[in-house]
Amino acid sequence: MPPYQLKAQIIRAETLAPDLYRLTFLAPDLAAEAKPGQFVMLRVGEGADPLLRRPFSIHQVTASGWVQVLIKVVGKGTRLLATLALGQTVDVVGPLGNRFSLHTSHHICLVGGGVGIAPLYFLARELQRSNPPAAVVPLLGARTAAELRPLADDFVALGLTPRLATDDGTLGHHGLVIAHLSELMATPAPWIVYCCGPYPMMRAVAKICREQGWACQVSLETMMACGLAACLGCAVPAADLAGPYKHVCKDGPVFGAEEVAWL
Amino acid sequence: MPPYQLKAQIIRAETLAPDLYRLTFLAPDLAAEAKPGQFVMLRVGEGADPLLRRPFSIHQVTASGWVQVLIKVVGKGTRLLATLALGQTVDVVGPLGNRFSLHTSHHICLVGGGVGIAPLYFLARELQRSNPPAAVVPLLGARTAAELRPLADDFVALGLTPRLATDDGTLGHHGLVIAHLSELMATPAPWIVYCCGPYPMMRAVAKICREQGWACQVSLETMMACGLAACLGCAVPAADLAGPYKHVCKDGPVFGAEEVAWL
Amino acid sequence: MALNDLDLTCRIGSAVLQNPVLTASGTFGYGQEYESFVNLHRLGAVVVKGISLAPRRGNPPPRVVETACGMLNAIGLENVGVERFLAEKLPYLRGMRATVIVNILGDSVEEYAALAGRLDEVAGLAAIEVNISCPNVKKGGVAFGTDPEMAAAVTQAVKGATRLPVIVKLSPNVTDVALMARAVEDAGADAVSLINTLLGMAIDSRTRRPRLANVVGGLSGPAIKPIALRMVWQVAKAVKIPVIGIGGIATAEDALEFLIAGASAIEVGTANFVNPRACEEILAGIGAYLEANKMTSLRELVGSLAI
Amino acid sequence: MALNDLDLTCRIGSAVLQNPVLTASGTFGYGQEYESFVNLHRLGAVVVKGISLAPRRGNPPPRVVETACGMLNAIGLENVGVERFLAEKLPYLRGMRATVIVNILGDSVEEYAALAGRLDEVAGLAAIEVNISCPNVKKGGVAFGTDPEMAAAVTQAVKGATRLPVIVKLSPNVTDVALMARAVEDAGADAVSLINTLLGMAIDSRTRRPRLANVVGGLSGPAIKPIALRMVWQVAKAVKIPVIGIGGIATAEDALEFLIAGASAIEVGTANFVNPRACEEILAGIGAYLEANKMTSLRELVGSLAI
Ligand SMILES: Cc1cc2nc3c(=O)[nH]c(=O)nc-3n(C[C@H](O)[C@H](O)[C@H](O)COP(=O)(O)OP(=O)(O)OC[C@H]3O[C@@H](n4cnc5c(N)ncnc54)[C@H](O)[C@@H]3O)c2cc1C
Ligand SMILES: Cc1cc2nc3c(=O)[nH]c(=O)nc-3n(C[C@H](O)[C@H](O)[C@H](O)COP(=O)(O)OP(=O)(O)OC[C@H]3O[C@@H](n4cnc5c(N)ncnc54)[C@H](O)[C@@H]3O)c2cc1C
Ligand SMILES: Cc1cc2nc3c(=O)[nH]c(=O)nc-3n(C[C@H](O)[C@H](O)[C@H](O)COP(=O)(O)O)c2cc1C
Ligand SMILES: Cc1cc2nc3c(=O)[nH]c(=O)nc-3n(C[C@H](O)[C@H](O)[C@H](O)COP(=O)(O)O)c2cc1C
Ligand code: FES
Ligand code: FES
Repeated sequence: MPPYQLKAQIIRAETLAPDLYRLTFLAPDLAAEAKPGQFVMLRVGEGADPLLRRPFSIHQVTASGWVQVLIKVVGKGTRLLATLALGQTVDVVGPLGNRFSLHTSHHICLVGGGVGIAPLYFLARELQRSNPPAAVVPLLGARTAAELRPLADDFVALGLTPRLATDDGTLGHHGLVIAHLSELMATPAPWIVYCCGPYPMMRAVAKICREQGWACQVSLETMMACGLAACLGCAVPAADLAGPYKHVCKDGPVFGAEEVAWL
Repeated sequence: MPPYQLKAQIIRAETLAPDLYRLTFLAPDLAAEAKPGQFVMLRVGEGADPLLRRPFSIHQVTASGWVQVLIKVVGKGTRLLATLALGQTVDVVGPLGNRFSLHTSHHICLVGGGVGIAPLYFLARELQRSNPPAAVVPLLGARTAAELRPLADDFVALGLTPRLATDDGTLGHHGLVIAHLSELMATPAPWIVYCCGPYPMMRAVAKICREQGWACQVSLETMMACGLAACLGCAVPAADLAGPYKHVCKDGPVFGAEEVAWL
Repeated sequence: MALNDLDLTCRIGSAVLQNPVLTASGTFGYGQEYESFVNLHRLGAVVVKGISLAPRRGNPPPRVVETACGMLNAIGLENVGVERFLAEKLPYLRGMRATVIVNILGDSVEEYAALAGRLDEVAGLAAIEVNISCPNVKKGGVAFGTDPEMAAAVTQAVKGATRLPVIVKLSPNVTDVALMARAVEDAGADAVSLINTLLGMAIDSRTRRPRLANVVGGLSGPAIKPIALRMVWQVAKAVKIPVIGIGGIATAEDALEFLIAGASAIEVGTANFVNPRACEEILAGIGAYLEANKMTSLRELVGSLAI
Repeated sequence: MALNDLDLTCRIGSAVLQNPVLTASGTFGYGQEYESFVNLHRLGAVVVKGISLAPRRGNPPPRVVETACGMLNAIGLENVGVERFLAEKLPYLRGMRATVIVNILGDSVEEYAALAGRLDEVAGLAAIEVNISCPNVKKGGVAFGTDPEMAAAVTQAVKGATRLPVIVKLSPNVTDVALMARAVEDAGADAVSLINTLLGMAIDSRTRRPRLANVVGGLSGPAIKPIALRMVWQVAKAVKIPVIGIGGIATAEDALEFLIAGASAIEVGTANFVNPRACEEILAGIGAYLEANKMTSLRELVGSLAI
């Protein structure tokens, strides 16, 4: 019964860009259950420092039982994970959390920033696999071309045409990926927007969608101690600020943009 | 000015036997100063767990600035050190502590048990290098042949003829290496005995030497937090039980057998 | 060689637990969260997340932050309240045949008593654990658990309101934990459990803001084990009632230290987050140790420290 | 771009330290032990190993044991005694132009006063740090540092015996550390430093014996940092005198947290064992932070926590 816990064999360990890594491990049961939007908790190192597992979106799974995550190095845990090599194992718990809910009848826009692109690729794969919707438009942003290109190429390989943006202008639009969103406004509604990336980006996307009357789903990040709905550490304020908190690991990580407070 | 602290490049990483490793790293200043009996403190891992450095006897140094230690895996720190590989670095502080004092005019016996052989090999090398004494007799013991043979071979390469013993009888005398000591009693005194190994072995050797009137130097082990004479954690009772404690990292690790209490 | 039958039972007041491995409140949800990893009915008991009379929303985020070999939490006692616990959470645990201990918390002596009274009406609970590390609202927010008289008052009130065995969970943020333990023992506690978290803090030097919205939080995990073990040892010497050891227990080795120091049972907390199978592994390890040391009963181990 | 001149000085009573990075007593020997690693005259001060009137041999071994992200020590205050310190250790520190703070300890109020009086006769000391985490032999061994009245009595006696600035080093093993701080402030302390070690314990489950011959010992290292930081924050709010932060500081990042929480200076302890250059690295890191944050004086940073 999911979630599963296992020491998974590392099948592939890739450096995509400085500080951006892709880790593939063998976890057939987990792969079979995983849905776009869900995440895994990876144990870091052997000792008690760092202590807690770290959450990572599932980037893709294969029928052969491979599971892939994208890892952006931001601290000591991600740095240690980046050193994992072929043949080593990684202790993984998952799949965890809810999933993006699919609306294949809509025109679909995927807005991803940085490693926030990770779960959107899984979603795009799923969308393209069964009866593909009329339009799937990925809008992908990152700091620089080196980080964005390898991720964007995977969307191209799915037959999609991502619109790109980089902070430094080395690939696509020079600036925020949100710029591309306004182009959609000229096209026929209804769009549904799936979004994952830095908080300010998601807040801006949520605002535009609200104004346009488009449905919007976001994948949130918080500090997590357990990922299992046990610690209640992953609270985020709900749209009803006086009501109970939402919990990212259980109620999320995917939320309707209107469910949560944008502070 | 010694002691030095540096991140030393690993030059060689050898597995001698299950749980017995030999690590060679580049530390020219340290190598130039090191004397037989001294030790180094190695940092273990990157995080704060394990926290403290671990002490290891200097096994040998070369004119080219290489320093070698023997590592017996007994816990999490030694297990981590055993995974170090060529091209990685190890954070080392040393050389630390005092040295065996040489008496080349005597007949010399080296009694080593297990990784306690480590500093005795350095001593044997030094003895053989300059004007060698009349007799240098290594008595070496270990649990089993697999552990003892690679260490004993190095003494043979120095032109010495070690007498061996193993707990399981797979090499040399079946039993304690001390058995060989009684053979010396038949030969002309004065012998001076340099001893390093498990505490019960050193106590037994100290007793025999006292009875025979032979000089005896032992290299002691204790828990150490600093190795720098700062924490005072490495106390051992002196022969004068009412007097101040001896400190292994500063007053030792080498002591005259008569200086310390054998409890 | 014939295997011995191990007697792992331990007694807490009138309750007999099948083994000494319990979950620590707030680190195991209401049990169901761990159903994929642990056979709930095999545990000594599931101690559920602290329950109050009314539901509580808890503190604003961020609520948790990692520290060296530990973590700080300022969940703020978020919980579903006693009625929803009984209606929505307890039936599942009963269905799984889990031994259930309910951890309770309140703002006032009266609230603790009311909770205990409510739980007394419920069938199938093994015991009540009273979290006294909560601020006493009537006494200006001083924690019940830092004042022997307030702790005794809570204990007495809870005992008066229920026939269930009462475990009082002690705070480590005190000068003399043995004094606190004796105070609640004298007030009628059937057992004490300790330690709750140590008050701690972390600051983000980049923003110069606290890392927890609540500024301070409770430190748990391996970092605190030495302090917890010392307190358990002190308390076990000071009281006659059973002591349940808590604090940084992650392996069977850790659990054994507490049992040897005098704990009759132990609770596993933060370790559940890191290794969701921790409780089962610890239970297996304790059995293996007894067997290897030719002991046939847990009682031979408890308090066996040789000084 | 022009580099700013940074004012890193901090004031402890009448003493002005050139920067806020001090060594914690008992973790840096008498200074000379670190001469290969640290330029002693560059430190804010060298706080030497605790000194008593007569030499002490300390506790039997084992005296130290590692714990998760920390260590326990039960050195038992081994030291050479004040006369040998003055004759054999202090001249070296003077020769190195190190700023010296002498940490003192005693069995009785009288012993503390006698030590302070003896040090008052000595030229060139910057301050006295009074370790009150010692048992009061006349009061049945209760630590001076856990009772506000006893702590105040020691402070008063020391102040009466010396013109040197007096830093009182607080014990964390108390319910209310702010209360202790106020008690010694009222008794005349020029500054407080905290925390000393937390009482802890470890057991070898194989032998079922304590890992320290003294059974209990003091916990130090990164594990205790969250507790230390919380206490420093509480004390800095409660007193007007300078606060020196201690506990688990291993990096500049750690030191900054304490300064932001309100510490005017910090002491580096266990980290010296792990990284003998820790003090120098921390000092460099504090300077870099001030520069990066366009601050020109340490005082802009101290207590800058935004809540
Ligand atoms: C549901 C979910 C999915 C995620 N998916 C991915 C992914 O696919 N790829 C990826 O690279 N990262 C992902 N993250 C973020 C990732 O978990 C953090 O970057 C990681 O935990 C940081 O660990 P660290 O030890 O390197 O950083 P630390 O040294 O612990 O901290 C470094 C910095 O990162 C922040 N941080 C630490 N933990 C988290 C966290 N859980 N969430 C947000 N910020 C944090 C800290 O506040 C600090 O500023 C996801 C997070 C969540 C909650
Ligand atoms: C001067 C000196 C020289 C040494 N030389 C060598 C050497 O050349 N090769 C070698 O393999 N080992 C040597 N040792 C022992 C080595 O330092 C310990 O085995 C090592 O520190 C254990 O670390 P660990 O993390 O693996 O063990 P831990 O997990 O910390 O402990 C495992 C077991 O080892 C014991 N132990 C831990 N530290 C020490 C220590 N410092 N001394 C004695 N027992 C300890 C513990 O009590 C425990 O029972 C030496 C020790 C000293 C003091
Ligand atoms: C996230 C979290 C929530 C907790 N909630 C409660 C609680 O509701 N009631 C309670 O008595 N203790 C609570 N605790 C304290 C634990 O039960 C336990 O006493 C403490 O964490 C020390 O044990 P550990 O180091 O094994 O985690 C909580 C601890 C954590 C980490
Ligand atoms: C081995 C050791 C010896 C110590 N000796 C003393 C002492 O003599 N006097 C004193 O006031 N504090 C002493 N301390 C406490 C430290 O000065 C410091 O307060 C404590 O270790 C916490 O800081 P840290 O976590 O940075 O080590 C000692 C600490 C250690 C680890
Ligand atoms: S991370 Fe623990 S409840 Fe969500
Ligand atoms: S190990 Fe610290 S004084 Fe010897």
